[in-house]
Amino acid sequence: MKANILKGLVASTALVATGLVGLTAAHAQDGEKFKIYLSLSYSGNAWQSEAANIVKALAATPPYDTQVELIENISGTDPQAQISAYESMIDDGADAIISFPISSTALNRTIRRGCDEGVLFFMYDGTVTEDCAYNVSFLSAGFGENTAQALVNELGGKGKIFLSRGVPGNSVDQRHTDGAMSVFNKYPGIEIVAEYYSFWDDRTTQQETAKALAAHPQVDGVWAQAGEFGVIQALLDANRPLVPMTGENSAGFRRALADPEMQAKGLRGVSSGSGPAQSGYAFKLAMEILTGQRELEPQNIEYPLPWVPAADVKICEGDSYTDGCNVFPESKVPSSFVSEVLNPVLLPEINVESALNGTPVPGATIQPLPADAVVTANNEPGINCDPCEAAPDMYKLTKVEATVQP
Amino acid sequence: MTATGHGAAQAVAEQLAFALSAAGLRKAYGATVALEQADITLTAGRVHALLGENGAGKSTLVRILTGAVRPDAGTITLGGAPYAPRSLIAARGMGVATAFQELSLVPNLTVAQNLLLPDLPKGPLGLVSFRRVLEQGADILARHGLQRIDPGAQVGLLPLAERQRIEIVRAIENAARVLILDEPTAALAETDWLFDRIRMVTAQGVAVLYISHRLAEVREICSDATVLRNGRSIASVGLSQASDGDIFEMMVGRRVDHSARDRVGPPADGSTPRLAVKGLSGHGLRDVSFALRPGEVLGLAALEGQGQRGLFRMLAGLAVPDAGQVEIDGSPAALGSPRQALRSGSGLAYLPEERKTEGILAGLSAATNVVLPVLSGSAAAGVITPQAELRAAGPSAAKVEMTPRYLGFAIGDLSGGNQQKALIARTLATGAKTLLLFDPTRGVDVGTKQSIYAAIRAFAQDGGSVIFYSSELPEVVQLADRCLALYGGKVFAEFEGDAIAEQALVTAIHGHGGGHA
Amino acid sequence: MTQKQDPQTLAQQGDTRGSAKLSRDTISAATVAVLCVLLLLSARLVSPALGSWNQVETVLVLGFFLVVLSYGQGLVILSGGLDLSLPATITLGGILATSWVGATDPGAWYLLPVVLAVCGLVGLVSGIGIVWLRVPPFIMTMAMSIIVASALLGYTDGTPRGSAPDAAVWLMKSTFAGMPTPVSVLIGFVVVGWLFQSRSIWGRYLYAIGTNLDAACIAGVPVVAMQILPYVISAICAGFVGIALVGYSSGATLRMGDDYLLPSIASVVIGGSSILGGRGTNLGTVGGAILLTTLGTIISALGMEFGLRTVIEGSIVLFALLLLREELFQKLRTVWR
Amino acid sequence: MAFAQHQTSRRAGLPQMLLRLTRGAMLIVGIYLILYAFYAYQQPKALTFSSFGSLMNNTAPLALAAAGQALVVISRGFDLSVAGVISICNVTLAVYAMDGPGGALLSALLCIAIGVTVGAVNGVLVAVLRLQSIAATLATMIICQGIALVILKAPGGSVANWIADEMTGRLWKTIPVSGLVVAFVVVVWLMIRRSRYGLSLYAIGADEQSAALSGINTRRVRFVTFVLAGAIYGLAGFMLSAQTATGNPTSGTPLLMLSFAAVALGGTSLSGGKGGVFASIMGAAVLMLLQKVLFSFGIASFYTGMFQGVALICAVVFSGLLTRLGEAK
Repeated sequence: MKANILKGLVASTALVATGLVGLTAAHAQDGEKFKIYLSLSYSGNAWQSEAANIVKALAATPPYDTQVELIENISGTDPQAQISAYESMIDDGADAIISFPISSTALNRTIRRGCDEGVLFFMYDGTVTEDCAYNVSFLSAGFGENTAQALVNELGGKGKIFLSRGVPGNSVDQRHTDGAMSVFNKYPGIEIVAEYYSFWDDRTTQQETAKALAAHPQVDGVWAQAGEFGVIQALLDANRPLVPMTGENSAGFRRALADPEMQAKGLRGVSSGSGPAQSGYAFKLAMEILTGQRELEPQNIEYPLPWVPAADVKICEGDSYTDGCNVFPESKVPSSFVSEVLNPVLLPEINVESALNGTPVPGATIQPLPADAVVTANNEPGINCDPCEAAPDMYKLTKVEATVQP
Repeated sequence: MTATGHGAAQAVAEQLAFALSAAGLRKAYGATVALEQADITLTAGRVHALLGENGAGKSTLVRILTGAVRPDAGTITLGGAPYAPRSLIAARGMGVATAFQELSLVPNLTVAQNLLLPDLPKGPLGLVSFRRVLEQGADILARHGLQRIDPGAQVGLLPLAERQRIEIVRAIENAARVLILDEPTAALAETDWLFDRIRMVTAQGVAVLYISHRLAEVREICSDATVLRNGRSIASVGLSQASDGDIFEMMVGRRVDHSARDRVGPPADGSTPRLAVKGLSGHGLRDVSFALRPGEVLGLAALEGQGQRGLFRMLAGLAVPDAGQVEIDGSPAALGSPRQALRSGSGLAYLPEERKTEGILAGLSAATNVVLPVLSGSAAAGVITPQAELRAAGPSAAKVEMTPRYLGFAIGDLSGGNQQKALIARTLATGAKTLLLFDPTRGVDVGTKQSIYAAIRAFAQDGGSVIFYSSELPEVVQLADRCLALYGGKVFAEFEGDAIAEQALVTAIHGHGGGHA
Repeated sequence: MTQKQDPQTLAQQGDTRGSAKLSRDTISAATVAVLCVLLLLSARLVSPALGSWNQVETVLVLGFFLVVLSYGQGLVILSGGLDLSLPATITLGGILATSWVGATDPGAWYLLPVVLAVCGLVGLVSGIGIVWLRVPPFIMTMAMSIIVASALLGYTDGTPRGSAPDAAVWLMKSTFAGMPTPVSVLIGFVVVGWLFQSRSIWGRYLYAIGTNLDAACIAGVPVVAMQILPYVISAICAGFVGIALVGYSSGATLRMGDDYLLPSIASVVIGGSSILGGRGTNLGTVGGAILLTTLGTIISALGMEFGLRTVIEGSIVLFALLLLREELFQKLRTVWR
Repeated sequence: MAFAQHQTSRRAGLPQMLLRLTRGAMLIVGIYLILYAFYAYQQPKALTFSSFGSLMNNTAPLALAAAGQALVVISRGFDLSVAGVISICNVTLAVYAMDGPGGALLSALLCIAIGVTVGAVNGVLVAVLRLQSIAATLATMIICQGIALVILKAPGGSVANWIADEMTGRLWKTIPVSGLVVAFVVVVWLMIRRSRYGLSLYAIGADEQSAALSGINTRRVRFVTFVLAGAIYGLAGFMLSAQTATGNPTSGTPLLMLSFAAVALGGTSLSGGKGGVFASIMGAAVLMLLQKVLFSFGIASFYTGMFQGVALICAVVFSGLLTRLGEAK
């Protein structure tokens, strides 16, 4: 037993010692640069890491490489942990915090405290209702209603459909679904036979779709949020014909839309939805404000809704979206890769390698954002402002028109 | 008796009124019927013995009287009034308290807290007053001659014997009418203190139900006895009218053979000792050396806590010695674990002290329990079936006269005696040539004892070696070829052959007289 | 019965008291199986397509992961422990399968076993920590889970690369003898698992140490090895599930294991095992896993609000627990004597 | 009776001191102070009232969750329903906001009532129906999570301003209110510990059968334990809501595993009968502080988890070693 105790003591001391040595070595500082924190809620899916990678790539691209000290922090899916992380960042003298917020309201008090101390907050994709933060998001651009209308158009106004939703109890999922329902409710011919939660994940989508297929022999279309590639796999697994569907931006889905074999099986639809490019846009905006190139009060900024119907899908030859191509081949990126990460207009200085590895493009320099880049977003109560009035035309269609009447 | 003249008659009248009487008690646990038909009557101021083999239903009867379980049928009266306690506390409220065999003390509380549970004295704010708990606890201990125990000590850290005494004291304190003592001497090396206490409570008119396997004790303190067998009360007798043989017969259902054993002369000294212990120290043992020859049964006699536990645990590979060496068949043995001990040389098989916590594996079948150490031997390519286990366990079980039917049952459902038989069968099944038996018949009835003795003798006759410790000196006298008396962690005296006599052992284990015989 | 009787007559009276015969484990496995069938049949009320053989196949394929996983969890629980590191180990298996092996690597036949071995190593470390450093299983495996997850995050830089090995895709997507391959594999797995747990000496040892570690040690059971073994097996099972999941959905994610921890424990307890160890069968656990999967399928088909679905799911778990209670068993055993 | 060996005399010296150290919360308090020194060395702002206040705010929900969990663990049980109770309380406060001090009091009582209700259900399942606690509370947790989702489908709503501001503020700019709430629970615990119930709690954790045979009503004690724990979870939900100021139907989930980690860090044995509520609260405080320390040292965020995991194992091994050194002669 004594031997055991000794063993344990030695082991634990060694662990602690190596830990502390590592700690002190990691802490080097440079006071000249802007101190910018990148706060992710969690990492672990393609979307989050691509968003982080392009910010890292931008920060390493001249001239930012000499202007910015970028520190990444992953706090987990718990709002409390992100609150704690923000507080540490504020205490540490951050100049700006670029962040994917885990909650639209829980962080408000901390953000307010940071604003008072002169920290700039840039939220991307997700939003907060605190009005001293900048929200850069596509949420107000109408993903739900536009894709729903596109699906209705494909189905000719009637048919049985599945709703593959996101994370239960998440405000983004709710906004998308509300938007979609605003369209579906207009068409009595559209029958929603199954509604399930995919947790924005291919595998879960596939499993949940398989369960729904077991219960419902007939399905004519699928309206899906992220994870859409799982729908296709589940249909193939069950030896069913493919159906018209809408989904987000995974490389797998886009490539399938362009694949003649899949089209022959009946696949049609639109790829739209959330793009990791928002983070790069938010970061560049923050830098332009910090370096005095742009004057902008905190506000809600709309990132344009990506919109790629099947007919427009084009596979790229090179490393970036040139000549109107918008998806990379299987040899370059896995099917879970979120294609809407590059933006030739807003982020011309990065390529697919940046998105995958966080590396800058050799020889590239930061290009200023177009002067008219900033588009103010509509008010969305509880999502990007609170209290506030919703715009009366909140669910108006912007990308597609109703081709069939109810 | 301290009752004086005219008070005596009045006392007798009261006592009779306080008698407890139970009739037709029955209790089944699921399909297992523990008690079929039990009747018993206790008289105030007298000590009544409850006798029976393990599994006869004694514990269940006690639990019913204590209020821990409710009978399925039957009636009980206490002092003439119906008595049907719904809980232990209710029973205590009516003056019936029990000292349990498996001690019911909470290990992480103090002695005083245990004595006063559940109604601890309160201080201001309605909180428990630790000071008053300690005071009252000290008072109680003093009243029963246990001043040496610190009322603030944590119970779990006390030796077993002291815990047993505290258990008894607590029961006495709560027993206004009936005191139930379930195997009160299991962990006590001597009975003087206990019998003093019993005489004190009977003098106050309390009826005592006394449960023990030790007939000598029973005869010393009890006036009447009820015998239980197979869940039925077979008879109630005045102890003065029944011989030991009668009582055994009622308990077991057959005559018990009490013939003196024939000692086989120890083999020639020239042979290599099977087990040689040289200068072993640690865990209460100080520099102990001895040798065990093939075919020899070596008994250890000692009071509680003289290092015998340490000796067995070191030999079994459960404890590491501070110094000394152990040789098996002449070569040094590394005893790192019981598994290693089993596999060193001709093997050491250990029968642990605590049947419940170290012995049986309650949920598994008796057969599995028996063959567990030798599973790899009875398995073909690692696959084992219950039938194969039964077959493999059969021969060993037969050696201890265990009914084959029981082998298929979960061992936890068997009586204590059958559990013990299975554990002895296990040590035999290992094939080890040396058995380390710690109190092989603790809490076991007469019939089972005889079977176990027979098995041990047969084993020695086949050339096996046995070293055993027993808390009962007669057992040592009856079974051992040679005997070591331990005192203070050392071998105080050694006896051989006919020199092993109870009187000599008693003095030796108390550290008097003797020297090396 | 207080009069004195002749000892000879008394001696004739045998032990007439009965004893328990029917094994508790048999009953719980049977109960769970009956519940499964009842659920499937009643599902027809919800939708006519449910309760068909087609749906049974879907349930079995979807249940594949949980069955394999809860077998490992069941062994750990049987030995008196608990394995909270399953989610991270699943992810480890999945990520290594995609990043080391990839779709068409001809070395898959030896690389996949290496992946399983690496997962087993995680279990080995947990087991060693529990036995030698005496960290409670709950804490040790939880810490391992955090450590492995974080190492994977660092290893992948947050983005798992590569695609599913062909072997894994074959495992989940092909059909074999008219049945989906995963179903055939599942049957084989359950049989082997049963042999190991109920008919092998190691299985016996696990029951023994789960029942009473000290007593098992004294009885000569190799307790150190036997305490570590279930964690290794459990980790290998988890790694296997990771590979299978990758084959099923053609890619790994860093959170692919997260949803399986609580169901793996729930399957074991619903299957009638004691969470404290030493009791239970793997057939019960398999039943529990399939019951949970069936339930998920049916509830998902009901098209209810997610909150209500969750409430119903929890209630049915509770119902199963109440049904498998110890007292009820006692009564059943009495009635069926 | 010369032979009777007395082991009751009080042992003194280093081992005894070690034993004392591990019995109480000294060890974990020591670890906390050392960690805080590291933190303050790296981040001088750590010593300001505002920093300490926000750390307390962060710590309070987990500390309370761990306090309730510790009660159940001492009684030799596990309570997974902590996550469910906190979620329900949180969404309830977000949906039915009641402003002002009176509203806050009502809200707190409402949360406690929710906790007590769930605790009572657990109590019945475990104490009366004899289900294994981990299994029974797993089921109640799932049900509670469902109820939380029924009350509030998506994150949103807002908690009353008074609660959000005052419960996370500082009295006289110095004493954090959240700290006072935790301190209140500690005081209540110190009283409970000295009550009959408190002793019974430790007794059933160490040996339920002996406790029953000693006349303790084990069912009642077990039941009360779950109810008390539920009440404390309710408070945890209240404090969490004050901190996040919004509703989130899954807000309790992250606290589930952390509450066990905190209990174990505090040296409370998961096998029952040992440990304490205060030590578990300090365990929670150490966990939260550890995040800050790792942050201040600039650990690459990918590997934060590795440090947390290793720290957890080390702490448990270390306190186990001290205990064993103390118990060995």
